[in-house]
Amino acid sequence: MEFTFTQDQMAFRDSVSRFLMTEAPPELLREVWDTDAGRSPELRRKIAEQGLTGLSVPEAEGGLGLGDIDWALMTQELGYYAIPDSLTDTAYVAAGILAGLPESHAARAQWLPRIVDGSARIAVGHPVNPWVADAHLTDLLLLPHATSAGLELHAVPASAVQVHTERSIDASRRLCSVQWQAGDATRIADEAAGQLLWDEALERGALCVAGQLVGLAQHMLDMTVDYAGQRKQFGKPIGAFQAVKHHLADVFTAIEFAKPVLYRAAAALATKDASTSARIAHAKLVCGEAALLAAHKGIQVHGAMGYTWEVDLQMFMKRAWALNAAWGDRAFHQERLSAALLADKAPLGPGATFH
Amino acid sequence: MEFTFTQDQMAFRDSVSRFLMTEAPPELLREVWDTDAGRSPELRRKIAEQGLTGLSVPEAEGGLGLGDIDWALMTQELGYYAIPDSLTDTAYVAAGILAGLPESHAARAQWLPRIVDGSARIAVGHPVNPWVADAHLTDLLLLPHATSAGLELHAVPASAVQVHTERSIDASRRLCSVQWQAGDATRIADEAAGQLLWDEALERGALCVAGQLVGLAQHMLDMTVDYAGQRKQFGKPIGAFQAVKHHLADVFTAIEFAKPVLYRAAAALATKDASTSARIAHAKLVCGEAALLAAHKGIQVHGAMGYTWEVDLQMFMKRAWALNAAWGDRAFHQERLSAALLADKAPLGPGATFH
Amino acid sequence: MDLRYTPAQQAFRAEVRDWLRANVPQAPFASYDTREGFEQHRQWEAKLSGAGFSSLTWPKDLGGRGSDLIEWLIFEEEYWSMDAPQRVNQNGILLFGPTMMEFGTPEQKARFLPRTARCDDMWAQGWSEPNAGSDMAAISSKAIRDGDHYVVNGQKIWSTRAVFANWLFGLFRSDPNSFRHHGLTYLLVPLDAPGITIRPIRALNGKEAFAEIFFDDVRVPVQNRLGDEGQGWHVAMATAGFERGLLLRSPARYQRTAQKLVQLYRKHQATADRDPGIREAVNRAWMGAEAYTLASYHTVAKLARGVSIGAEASTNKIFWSELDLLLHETALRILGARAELVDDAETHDWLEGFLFAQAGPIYAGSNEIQRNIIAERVLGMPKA
Amino acid sequence: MDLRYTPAQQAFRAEVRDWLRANVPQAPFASYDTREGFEQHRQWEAKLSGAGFSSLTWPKDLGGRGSDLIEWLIFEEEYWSMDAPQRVNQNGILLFGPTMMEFGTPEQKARFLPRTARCDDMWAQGWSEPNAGSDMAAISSKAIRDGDHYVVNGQKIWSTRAVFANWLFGLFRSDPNSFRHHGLTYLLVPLDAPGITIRPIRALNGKEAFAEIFFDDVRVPVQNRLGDEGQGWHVAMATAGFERGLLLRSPARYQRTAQKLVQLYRKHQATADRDPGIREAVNRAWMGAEAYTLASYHTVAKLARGVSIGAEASTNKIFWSELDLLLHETALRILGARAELVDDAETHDWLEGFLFAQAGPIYAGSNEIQRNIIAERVLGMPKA
Repeated sequence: MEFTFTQDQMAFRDSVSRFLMTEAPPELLREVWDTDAGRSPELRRKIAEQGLTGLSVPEAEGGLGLGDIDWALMTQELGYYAIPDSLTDTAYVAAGILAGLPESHAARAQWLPRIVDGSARIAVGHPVNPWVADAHLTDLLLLPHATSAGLELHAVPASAVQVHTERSIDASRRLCSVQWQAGDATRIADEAAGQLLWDEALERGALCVAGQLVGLAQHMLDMTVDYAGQRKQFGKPIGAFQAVKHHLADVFTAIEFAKPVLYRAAAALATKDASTSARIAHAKLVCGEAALLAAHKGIQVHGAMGYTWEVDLQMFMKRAWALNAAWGDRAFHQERLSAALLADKAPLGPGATFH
Repeated sequence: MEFTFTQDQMAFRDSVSRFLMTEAPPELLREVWDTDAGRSPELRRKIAEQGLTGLSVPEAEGGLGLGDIDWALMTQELGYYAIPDSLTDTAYVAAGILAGLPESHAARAQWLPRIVDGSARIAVGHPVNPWVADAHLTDLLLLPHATSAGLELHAVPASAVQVHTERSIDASRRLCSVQWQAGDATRIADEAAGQLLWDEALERGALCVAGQLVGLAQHMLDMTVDYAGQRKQFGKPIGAFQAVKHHLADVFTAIEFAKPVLYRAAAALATKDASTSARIAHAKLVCGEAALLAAHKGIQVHGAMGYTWEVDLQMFMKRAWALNAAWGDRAFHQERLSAALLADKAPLGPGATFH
Repeated sequence: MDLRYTPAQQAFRAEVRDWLRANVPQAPFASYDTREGFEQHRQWEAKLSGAGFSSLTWPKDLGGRGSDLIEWLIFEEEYWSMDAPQRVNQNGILLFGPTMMEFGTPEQKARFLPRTARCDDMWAQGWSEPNAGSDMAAISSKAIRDGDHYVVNGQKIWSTRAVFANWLFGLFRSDPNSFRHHGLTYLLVPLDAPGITIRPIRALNGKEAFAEIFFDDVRVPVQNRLGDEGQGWHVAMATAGFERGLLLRSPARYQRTAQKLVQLYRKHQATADRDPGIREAVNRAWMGAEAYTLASYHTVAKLARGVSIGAEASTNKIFWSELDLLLHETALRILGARAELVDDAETHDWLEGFLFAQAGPIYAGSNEIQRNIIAERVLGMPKA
Repeated sequence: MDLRYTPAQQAFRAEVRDWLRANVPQAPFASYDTREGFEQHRQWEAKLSGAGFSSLTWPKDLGGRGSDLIEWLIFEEEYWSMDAPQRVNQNGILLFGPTMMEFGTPEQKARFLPRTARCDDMWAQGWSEPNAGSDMAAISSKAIRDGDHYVVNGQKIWSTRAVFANWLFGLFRSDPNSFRHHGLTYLLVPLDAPGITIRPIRALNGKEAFAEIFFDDVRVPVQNRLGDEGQGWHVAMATAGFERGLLLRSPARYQRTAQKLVQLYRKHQATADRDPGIREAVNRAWMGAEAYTLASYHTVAKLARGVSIGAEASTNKIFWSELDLLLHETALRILGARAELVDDAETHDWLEGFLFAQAGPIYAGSNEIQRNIIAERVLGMPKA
């Protein structure tokens, strides 16, 4: 029983953090916000060079063969630096779907190596999301087709879809409605296999967003702590006022108690634990709350500065507000959690945490 | 349109407050807690001498002929001094029921003058309350008897009932289960008339508790302000710490915004407004919240002292916790409020407040 | 306690309603934080003014209607019920006007008040400075007397819609050796004066809702001074009290939002109820809007009886700003994944309102400051 | 990350479970805040001690079992699952024992530790004083050296169950001219010594849960001093760190309560759901208990890796104390009007737990102090 990360995992996290601090500063994020396409091919190339796009692609297909537990650290860093959706959708969610296909499946050989080398973007259209993120500049779309027996999985080239893009409050998000035609040529898994893959993709997508939310919360807290230490009012730094201290302490506490929940959820997904859906619902709810609290207290401590476009806080707040309802809104996850708690013989009490 | 009290009403309120400050200090309340019967005949006599027991008894029957709006002030004072239930049940709720009987009804002549002169205690057994308060030392009980057409109203002498008393966390409360036999001799209103009287009694009982809750909140705030001004920690009064200031300000704000809701509810009841049940539910909910908040912040500011039996705060906290679920718990009033808000063509928007 | 409107009040309500029905524009205006939208709103406000509804509580001879606060509450109820446009001349009507009425010379009143009432002049505020946010007494912009003029140098910030205004009122330090509240002077400055630079500040919603204003040797004639030299703090604070705060945020605004929230919940109840907290939040939001309304009517009645009002300005500020957040957060919870869509017809107003609500707990004295005020001035707690 | 218990851990769990099944008393004890109940609990604790489960993490040769923190978590899970009695020797095991192990002389260890492990000696705390609540450095009770003794005068307060204890450990000012943390000495005082008066303090629930202790020329032998004279603060703080806080409130306690809350909600769901916030509160409470557990396992794993632990003591204190309130408040909301009944079988434990939970945010450093600590020591905010 050892519920923490290895030194290698922590070192990897630190190196990712340093890399993104240098390569993906808020100024780059502002550029992304202002462009139409909204993505930086240059950044994606550098990320691929670091091996990050191949994090969970099996070693046989050129990746690092890591899994959900590693992504629980990775997604926090991606959230901290507000890296846009296309990276995680491609390298984590889509890679997970494709790696779930039989080993001989042609789609694996076709796409997994291209995820690793950063040459392909893949958009994922799970039914829980009303729109497909980043469908406007993707190479491939993984899309569901509902039959009475379940959800088929289709791999659709970008050339075969029509895309309409909606604007989000988070200007780094690119939400698309997609028109397409399901057919034998696009189907890569039938209802039975497809349903399992889509179910797992939901958990992975929700976990991915949970990790980013807690990373966003940490970044907003750090920015707010910096501001409170520098900004003076009534002759002293505002961080000397007890009300400001308590705002900051509340955010810190929320983050500290969200992270272990995230890690337990990632471990559940990695081991296909029966409690996975409840644990991921739990993680999504508390990581979202930490992010909303960090935004609320962050703007309160920043005062009018936090209400401006030019102070970076706003970009992180908006991403937190948007992601909080992505891959299942609060209602969706509350309902999943309730179902698990209220089931007959639900394993709830002491000793059930790791069984 | 004048949504406030007259100078006469305010002066009356002030005189009641001064009277109770002198005659019903916390030491008396402690005595009441420690006795079996739990009531002070001496205090009741003095209250009757002030004319307070006859507040809402019609002038023809020897009372002051005032109504719910005056009680909205009066109940706050009774709450502030934590006057036990038998007074309000007798002088407000039971008096209201009896005064709702036809003018020629014998029960009026028999009981209303005795309410005025303080010689009778009357207990009220509304179905919303699982127990009858103060049934152990009452002269008369007003009890419901359900038929398929509604609730009959029965007036039952104390000698005809069997009473078992339960202990409450608020040791000034005396909650009784009552065994009795409905019969022609006890019935004073049939199902049709009785149902109306019981419905109105519910609103009056809930309003009465709401007023007491806001009075309790005010008393707890006052005690806490006194304590914060005197108690020193780290070399200064704890009231100089911003966290303590904000605790106190939150309670003050909750009280200030609960009172007008209470007054509007009282006016609705007095004029038999169609919105009465929603307004009384609203008042009960927010007055209860103000009281719970005052208790929570009160003990926090008092520190360990607030956790002791010997500091008076505990008596007021416990009474607030108990009354918060009397005459309909939060669930009961939330449901009533929801029903009103979600009804078709519910008058909700601007301009509907006084229509 | 008499909760019936008088016949005169009923007639007033009917008049307002008829006029609004006939005049409220059908097509929505552009945002008043854009130049186009500002001009649309200014013209609408001028039209309101022509009917006597703009500066409702001003005396009739100064361009108002002489209404009491009950009439004001009635007007607001009808106005918000109709979803009529945002009001764009509040700086002039609520902040500048009453101060001018109290401290202006007859010449100043004649010169400024009618033009303000008619929206010929639109006013920006000049209070905050980069290093004096909630601590207004830390103002350092200078106005040094030079003959018949003051020479103004310095910088103001967070001036709402100053990009579109043509006049500014504000406080400047006329005694360079003074501290805190002393040595400040209240000046009226035309924004086209030489030496003024206005730099717009984009708000959370991307609109240029504020501006930073730089003064570089701006010469302001002495006759543009309101009140005596060095008495600026007194002038600014005299009318900064409760009534201004009351008028700034009418309860009808929140009642209308609460009504729409209930409607939104009813429409989406099947999906909303999966989140068990939503219905409670809807109840709470409606109760809050109603409580704020009742507290306003209660306060107005007490004011009419001559009762002096103390902490209500601070409790009101805390209450409406937190209510506004609750209203919009609850709506976005109901809307779920759609809540992030900027252009969605159902989402749009809720999302804009949510962004706007973020400012509530911050501006006009942060809620932390308001809580300090309640604890110190009302409850008698010692200063730290 | 390896979330499987080792075979040794599984065997330990099985052993604990078997022993508890065979030994946990069937009939409930009286409250340990009464003399009768205290004695029942003391005897039970002695029985636990005999099986090595009382001072679980102490070394074997000092009467413990030498367990690591994972075994402690496992033990607590089994213990709370069984609704076994409250633990009455925590002062001795968690506060006194580790300090004695670090600072005691061999003679002192031999004299005190075995008796403490066996519950022959029961310890009261002597920290707080009437004018030194959360500010422990304001201690003014004196212990003045007189030959081979210290002469103790003064007053201690909030000493839990001191009415029933026979020994007290605490801090006293040995240098009457010293200030704050300096000049304090850590003494062990037999509570039957001449000059000691113990006045019980009734708590919220009416029980004599605390005492005030008066010292009137009490002579304490020098060999009862722990550590050096004047070094009392250092001695007291050295083991006041995180691990003690962790052991004080095991996560299993809250998981058990959360489990019962879910059961209570299921039983009363039809009436509870009329209050739309209850189900959300139940979800939130369960999530909180689970998060506290996960955070504890995570911290234990980091400690085992030698990672130094910083603010967790403060965040833990805030988290469990607010969670405990939420758990009990939610249960009372479900119980509605019955929640006030002291003797009701279903209500009783929830109501007692609710009263007890009121102390959580106050004692062992109020939550306001904990938030200051987090902001200042972890986030680097300046002191006021």
